[in-house]
Amino acid sequence: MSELRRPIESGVPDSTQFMHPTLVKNYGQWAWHDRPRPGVLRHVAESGETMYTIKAGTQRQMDVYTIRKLADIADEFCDGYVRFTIRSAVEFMTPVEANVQPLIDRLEAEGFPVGGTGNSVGFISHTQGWLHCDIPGTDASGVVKALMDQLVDEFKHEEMPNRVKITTSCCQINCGGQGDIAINVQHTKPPVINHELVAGVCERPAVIARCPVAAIRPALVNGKPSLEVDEKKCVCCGACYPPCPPMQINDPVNSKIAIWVGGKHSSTRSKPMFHKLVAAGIPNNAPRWPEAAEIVRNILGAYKADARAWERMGEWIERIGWPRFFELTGLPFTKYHVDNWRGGRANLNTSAHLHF
Amino acid sequence: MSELRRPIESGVPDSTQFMHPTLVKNYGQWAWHDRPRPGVLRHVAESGETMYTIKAGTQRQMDVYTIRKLADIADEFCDGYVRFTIRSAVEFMTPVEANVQPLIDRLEAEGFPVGGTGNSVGFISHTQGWLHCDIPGTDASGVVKALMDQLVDEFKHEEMPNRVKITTSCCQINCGGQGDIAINVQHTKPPVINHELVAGVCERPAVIARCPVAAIRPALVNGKPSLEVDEKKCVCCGACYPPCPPMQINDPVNSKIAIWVGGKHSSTRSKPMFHKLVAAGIPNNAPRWPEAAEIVRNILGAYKADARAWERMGEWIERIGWPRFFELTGLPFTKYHVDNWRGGRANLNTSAHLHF
Amino acid sequence: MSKKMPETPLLDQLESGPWPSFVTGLKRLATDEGKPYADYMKSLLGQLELSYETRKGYWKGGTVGVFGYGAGVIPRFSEVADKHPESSEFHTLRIMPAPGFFYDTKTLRDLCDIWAEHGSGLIALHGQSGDIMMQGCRTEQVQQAWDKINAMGFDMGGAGAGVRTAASCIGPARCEQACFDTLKAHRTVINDFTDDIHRPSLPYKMKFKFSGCANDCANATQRADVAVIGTWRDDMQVNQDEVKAKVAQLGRKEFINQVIRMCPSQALALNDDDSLDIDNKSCVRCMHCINVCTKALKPGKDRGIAILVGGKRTLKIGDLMGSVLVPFMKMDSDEDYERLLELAHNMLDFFAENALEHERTGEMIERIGVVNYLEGIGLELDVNMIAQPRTNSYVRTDGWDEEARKWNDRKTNAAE
Amino acid sequence: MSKKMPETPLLDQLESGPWPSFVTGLKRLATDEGKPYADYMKSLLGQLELSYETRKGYWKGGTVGVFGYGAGVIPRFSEVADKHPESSEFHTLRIMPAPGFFYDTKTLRDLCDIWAEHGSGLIALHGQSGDIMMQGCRTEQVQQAWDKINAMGFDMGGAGAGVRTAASCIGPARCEQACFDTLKAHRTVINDFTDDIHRPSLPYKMKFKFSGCANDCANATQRADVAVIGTWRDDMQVNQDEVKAKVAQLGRKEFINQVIRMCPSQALALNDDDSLDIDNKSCVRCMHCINVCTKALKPGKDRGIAILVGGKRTLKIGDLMGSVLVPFMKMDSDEDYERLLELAHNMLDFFAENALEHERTGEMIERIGVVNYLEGIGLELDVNMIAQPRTNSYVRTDGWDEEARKWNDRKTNAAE
Ligand code: SRM
Ligand code: SRM
Ligand code: SRM
Ligand code: SRM
Ligand code: SF4
Ligand code: SF4
Ligand code: SF4
Ligand code: SF4
Ligand code: SF4
Ligand code: SF4
Ligand code: SF4
Ligand code: SF4
Repeated sequence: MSELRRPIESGVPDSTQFMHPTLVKNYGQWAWHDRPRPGVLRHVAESGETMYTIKAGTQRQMDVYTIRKLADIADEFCDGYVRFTIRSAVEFMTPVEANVQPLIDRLEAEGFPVGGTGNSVGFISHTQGWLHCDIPGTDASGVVKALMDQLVDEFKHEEMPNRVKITTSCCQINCGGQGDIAINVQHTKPPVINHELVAGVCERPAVIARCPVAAIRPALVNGKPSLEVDEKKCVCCGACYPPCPPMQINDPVNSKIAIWVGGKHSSTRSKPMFHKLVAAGIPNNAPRWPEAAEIVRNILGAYKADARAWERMGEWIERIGWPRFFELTGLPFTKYHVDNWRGGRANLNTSAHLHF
Repeated sequence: MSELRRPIESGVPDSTQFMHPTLVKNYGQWAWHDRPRPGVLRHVAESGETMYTIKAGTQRQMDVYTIRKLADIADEFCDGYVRFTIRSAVEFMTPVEANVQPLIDRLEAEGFPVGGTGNSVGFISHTQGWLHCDIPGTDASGVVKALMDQLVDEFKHEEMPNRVKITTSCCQINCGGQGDIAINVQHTKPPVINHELVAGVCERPAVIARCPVAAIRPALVNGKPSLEVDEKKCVCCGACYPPCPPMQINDPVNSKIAIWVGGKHSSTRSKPMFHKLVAAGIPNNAPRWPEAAEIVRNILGAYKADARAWERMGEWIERIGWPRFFELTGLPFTKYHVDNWRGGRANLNTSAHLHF
Repeated sequence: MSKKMPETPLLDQLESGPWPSFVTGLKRLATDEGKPYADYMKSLLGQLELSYETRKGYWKGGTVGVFGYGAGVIPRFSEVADKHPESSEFHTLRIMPAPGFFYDTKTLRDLCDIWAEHGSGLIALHGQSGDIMMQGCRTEQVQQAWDKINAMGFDMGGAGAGVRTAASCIGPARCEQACFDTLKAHRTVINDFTDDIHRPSLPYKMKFKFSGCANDCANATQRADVAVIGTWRDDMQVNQDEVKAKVAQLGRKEFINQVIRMCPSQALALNDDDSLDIDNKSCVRCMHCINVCTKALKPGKDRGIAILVGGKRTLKIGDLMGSVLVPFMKMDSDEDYERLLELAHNMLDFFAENALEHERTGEMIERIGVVNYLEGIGLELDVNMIAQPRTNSYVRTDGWDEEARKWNDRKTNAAE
Repeated sequence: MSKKMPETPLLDQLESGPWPSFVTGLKRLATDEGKPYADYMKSLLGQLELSYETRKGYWKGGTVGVFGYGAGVIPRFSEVADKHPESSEFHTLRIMPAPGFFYDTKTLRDLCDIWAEHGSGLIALHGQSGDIMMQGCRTEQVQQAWDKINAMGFDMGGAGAGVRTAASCIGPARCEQACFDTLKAHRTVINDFTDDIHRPSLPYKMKFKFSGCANDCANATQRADVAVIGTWRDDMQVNQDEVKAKVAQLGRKEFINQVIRMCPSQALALNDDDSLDIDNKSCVRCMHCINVCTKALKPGKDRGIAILVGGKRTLKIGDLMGSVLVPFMKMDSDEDYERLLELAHNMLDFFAENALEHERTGEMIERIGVVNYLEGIGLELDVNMIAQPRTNSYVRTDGWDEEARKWNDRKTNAAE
């Protein structure tokens, strides 16, 4: 019986077996790279050998047909090897320069946009959403698709000041991580407690412990042990919901979208940055989220027009200043932008540095 | 009876009456300035008129003879006007270039070092200490005198990368403020409570409220209401001492000197900075504090040798990195340097920016 | 007698437009009549359409696993199984790919075949932590699917309060900036923690990520409890002729703007002959100038890693970034990799013993203080750990002399 | 029959060396036989020598004042009056000088004469807050001394929980960088708060400081509850010929290093013809390039002030810097100065009503939140107030639309 088969606890496999021989041969011996055109990298090894990488977008959530199609292409042009990037783009590598254009043509023909290299808008980092997660306030695949449809030209061209890393997260937990632009769910009302369920499913001390502002108290409701939320304190973070599904935070109207900018993981030039809230109260308008997409395009447009070469979104804004960011994008500045969480003072302007 | 005379609540007098006519005439019309030599400023007005300022050091705590001597000099060279700077240096101003050298000679002859302009070490900001304050852990006038004796050449010459603002504070309250270098008292043991006195003089709730770490509790000692200190919690800040003198924090041995660097008030280039702890445990060695002076000279020497033009102390260290600062000065780096106060995380290196 | 395709007017709007459509993929599966997943996916589409209509999710968790392991399957049971019964169970198997996400096409096809047989036919390459997510599996199929995947040489990824699937940048396999072997480090560490991945019993999750340089293509600093990042200690390598070529290409003013002016530590100056004056002592190894001048500049030769600890996302106290705990370790020999592994174990053990429930490493450090954490895992203080020393006087320093002596002794020993 | 000079072997060691010695000054007074202060200062020297010997201070506070005022005298009673009886009382009168610390010599001499008659002969020019500190006075002499000083046209400074003596940089009197009249602003504000200076009844102290530009020679940002700092809104003034002269003087490389590379906002570029390319939109008005090129660059012509609030030193939560509350106000007409005064009153009133005991403005804002403070004093939000927007999602935003509308209305109104 397969039920009794002990797993082979093999961990991760050795990558070498899956690497193109040119990579194996020049492992650790790469000398420099450039980008002959958007979507294409050329890495040259100390040995003089060259590897071309053609990068294309995918939908990440792939049906087996899509994956098999990618495999077909890899067989035809890349000696049967392919890889995916950390952002779920697909990379085809070939040492044969003559393969590059046909490969691009083929990918485009099959509906995989070629791009995402250098100073382009990369593929949006993707989370689970309504398709799979148990706590989402919105979908992820849909948001990503709707946005990438609008940003595909920016994916295919390298016309941004620097790389643009966009992320989405379908709840405030933020599995999508920090981004130059992040499109995240932001709840705007305290959870509505389903008291019927609390008694049954919730470990009350655990959920009380999760609340960052101690807004949850044990309570007797209709004679049964339940919970209550201090609505004055609650910051609508949704942290109580995963451990206690009766704390219903998701709401078709009050779970909104917020947009954040200027997150940065790299330590390149500036230190890594967290993304900063710029717009909230945006309707969770499935299936194409036009209001959110509009703001994203607006921000990207301002960045593209105004930032300097190599400035990431957050660095650009630091240079031009937040006043100018709000001016250029026309986004309203509100009291919600002013940090009032622990240590929020660090986000005040404690200097005479001013932007006019 | 004078006791019944109502004060004339006149506030601050109009400065114009005390200003040299050349200043009054060119008020708000200055065009540019330079420094013909250390200790001398030349300000040129739009009108073409020129004002020379000759700056000299004082002891701040001046006897009437010293002040009268300064007045004599001002009468002789400056038409009877003189001013003091925000750091208690004295400034003699004259529109007559021919007065400059004789004035310098006279000041030097009378024992007032001329300098403190531009990229020199300015006069040390001064607090009260044993001469007048009710809570000092050390003297201020003595520390300042002992240090300035050693730094007088740096006061008279402009050989530092930028201005150096040194401060002293005779207790942790820090009336001397932030400095490129700050020489401050740092207590190293919790207060020893004089229980006899507590009952008599101390408002217990007030002192309990002052403690930043809630280390003070009401207690009954020998049957009388007193206080006790949780020595595990106490951070030896001395904040309980001013409201409650029986909380004896000052100690001839355990009240030490600490040295801080990189404070900066200006918003010039970098935003204003707080000074950072670099050395502690230094004996409070009156009357000349040789150990503290030695460390100050060491730090100044490293800064002078290594920093670039216009870099303030803190900016220099930010560029070269703290590892190199400790290397160049040979000062030990300890766990006490690592911030563990509220928000201390902000002082960790949250990046891959490294200095080797 | 196959199930009818549900009406999906909302989802259908996600089929137009130039970007590859997941809806088209789902429909392709749903309409692949005769395949075990066809009705399954019709039902799934129905539920998803409902979510789009009502703007609510309908999955809940539960307990599903494979024999021998305590984690790796993300169980999903539908709350609307009455309306969409076939997809009432839609679990995900998290499978760890080879470091660097490399595949040959046979492997990809084999995975597809397994998933066409036992699952929904829907695979995500990859999850944000780096797993192959085989999405959509009925409880009864989970073990069989797993057995086949496992037999292929793949193992299950992390979930729950254990060590999680790691991620690494492509590193030396194709990147000239890699200062250590990210793929080897990834494999060395993760394959020694399989027990903690598969039988989670930590206070909360623990993630490792490996980036070959400060560009941090693996997002390690902010998204891993333990971020391993390549760096170098000696001077960067310069080819002044290529520098001059770059100056010529960009023009002087623009070269100054893009390179000199953007260096975060003002370590670069342009000589009057258009060669570069590099102050390697000030350089913070940020990679910027190297990125701009890929032919002219390179990391130095004395390479290794820095380790940053404590990164995580939002829950409980707000996002935390990792912070430097180890500024440099050589990563040349196998022994070096073993030392990294040993350190990783120390970190895990300390975390296991000292973290509160549902507390990440970063939060634990925030609570106990980084100095105590260092002592706990047996690491020494280093100045690179801090952005700056304390700015407040709220500290009891009566052990100063003793601590100063320790430092001085270390320095003397190091010098000997 | 005068008192014997005490032995001061420790203090004597502070008489040598090139810097002016306060000990020599004290001895000069102590040995000025026949003067009322001679024995007083002998006794003081004895007590001070004791402090140097034992490394302890021997003063305690008490209550001493002048008729009509509740503060301004710092009372000092000796704890070692048994050994040093003449100096058992050694109070200080804090007297506010003219803004900018200007004197004519007659005034200085008159002050000296008063202090020779009624005090110790020891005067500090000036205290860290900016007072003339007439140091060392017996209780019985305080009122007489004060009457004479007051008659000269001087008033008492602050102490205790009230408005404190202010400080201002020399500003337009001699500095080409001054963007407003620091001396006028100082006088306008302070002279309207005399009641709060002289009869302190606030929760704690409140300080104003005035600096004419971002160089902040008055240390306002960090040492004042309300810091008024000059700045400008339009483009800075440039003389390109002087720029070229400066480039020639320093050399190109060094000019780039000292000016271009050091601009905090990368607002400067050097054109190939050695003229300066200034991006005034990025410039943060930091003054650096202007400081370096005093002849070539100047602040713009549309000048005014920014107001930073909340600076203070260490007590209770660690040092606080002021932060921007008002990014720009014109400061040309008398009405402008009146508006500043009105705002200062609002700040004081709000502080008086809302701060806890012994809480400074900065701590109060920290506790109640800057947005509430703004509302309290009737100021509008401005983006320059923040270094960056919030980085955490812990906020209830259900009033978003309303707040957005407010902002948009303001912008529309401003545009009209
Ligand atoms: C393939 C990939 C690594 C992998 O193992 O999968 C990768 C590959 C390269 N990155 Fe990256 N980066 C990859 C994700 C990242 C990420 C993480 C992410 O995207 O989620 C980051 C950090 C993002 C952030 O800071 O938020 C990242 C920050 C960089 C940077 C620093 C950019 C900056 O200025 O901040 C560079 C340097 C550069 O641009 O020259 C870089 C440079 C590179 C180079 C040029 C390195 C090299 O010499 O080969 C590679 C070519 C990139 C290209 O397509 O132009 N890569 N790179 C990842 C591609 C993701 C994608 O599909 O777009
Ligand atoms: C006279 C004085 C103002 C007063 O009203 O008393 C003053 C006067 C000038 N300052 Fe200042 N500063 C004076 C205290 C300060 C202070 C506060 C202090 O010393 O406690 C600071 C802030 C200190 C800090 O950041 O911690 C200060 C930061 C500056 C700066 C910015 C320096 C920097 O790079 O950070 C400049 C700009 C410069 O150096 O060109 C400056 C420039 C100047 C100029 C050049 C302004 C001008 O164009 O006339 C003046 C000549 C200074 C000289 O002696 O070289 N002044 N200056 C103060 C002299 C104090 C002294 O005796 O040395
Ligand atoms: C699947 C995935 C998103 C995706 O579509 O790619 C995901 C999905 C979930 N994450 Fe995540 N996280 C995923 C990567 C991340 C990342 C990114 C990373 O690893 O680089 C983060 C941010 C980094 C971090 O670890 O902090 C992340 C931070 C969280 C957190 C917040 C942890 C925190 O300390 O703040 C939670 C909440 C929790 O664990 O209680 C969470 C919880 C969850 C749960 C288990 C929700 C829950 O509590 O029930 C989600 C299950 C969804 C599902 O049905 O599959 N997920 N999660 C990613 C894992 C796939 C994989 O194995 O490759
Ligand atoms: C005299 C003076 C030092 C000097 O020698 O120059 C001084 C002396 C004292 N300060 Fe101060 N402070 C003096 C300027 C400052 C400054 C600097 C400034 O104003 O720019 C500061 C830092 C800025 C600030 O306000 O935070 C300062 C921050 C303090 C504090 C801490 C306040 C805080 O909120 O952290 C205290 C403690 C208190 O008020 O409870 C304090 C308290 C004291 C007391 C009253 C000690 C006490 O509680 O008994 C000292 C009286 C000494 C005496 O016998 O004369 N002093 N004090 C300065 C006032 C002279 C003058 O009026 O010109
Ligand atoms: S962001 Fe939230 S809803 Fe989305 S996958 Fe992560 S945990 Fe689930
Ligand atoms: S939503 Fe967040 S703040 Fe509100 S009760 Fe739940 S855990 Fe607490
Ligand atoms: S620093 Fe402390 S001891 Fe010195 S004058 Fe200020 S309050 Fe008094
Ligand atoms: S010294 Fe400071 S920490 Fe210690 S008891 Fe007194 S107030 Fe509290
Ligand atoms: S992190 Fe560095 S080494 Fe790794 S892929 Fe990115 S650039 Fe290359
Ligand atoms: S790597 Fe970064 S810090 Fe080092 S010289 Fe280049 S740009 Fe400057
Ligand atoms: S703050 Fe500015 S205006 Fe005032 S003296 Fe200093 S440089 Fe001049
Ligand atoms: S004033 Fe400061 S910010 Fe503005 S251009 Fe000059 S150096 Fe740059």
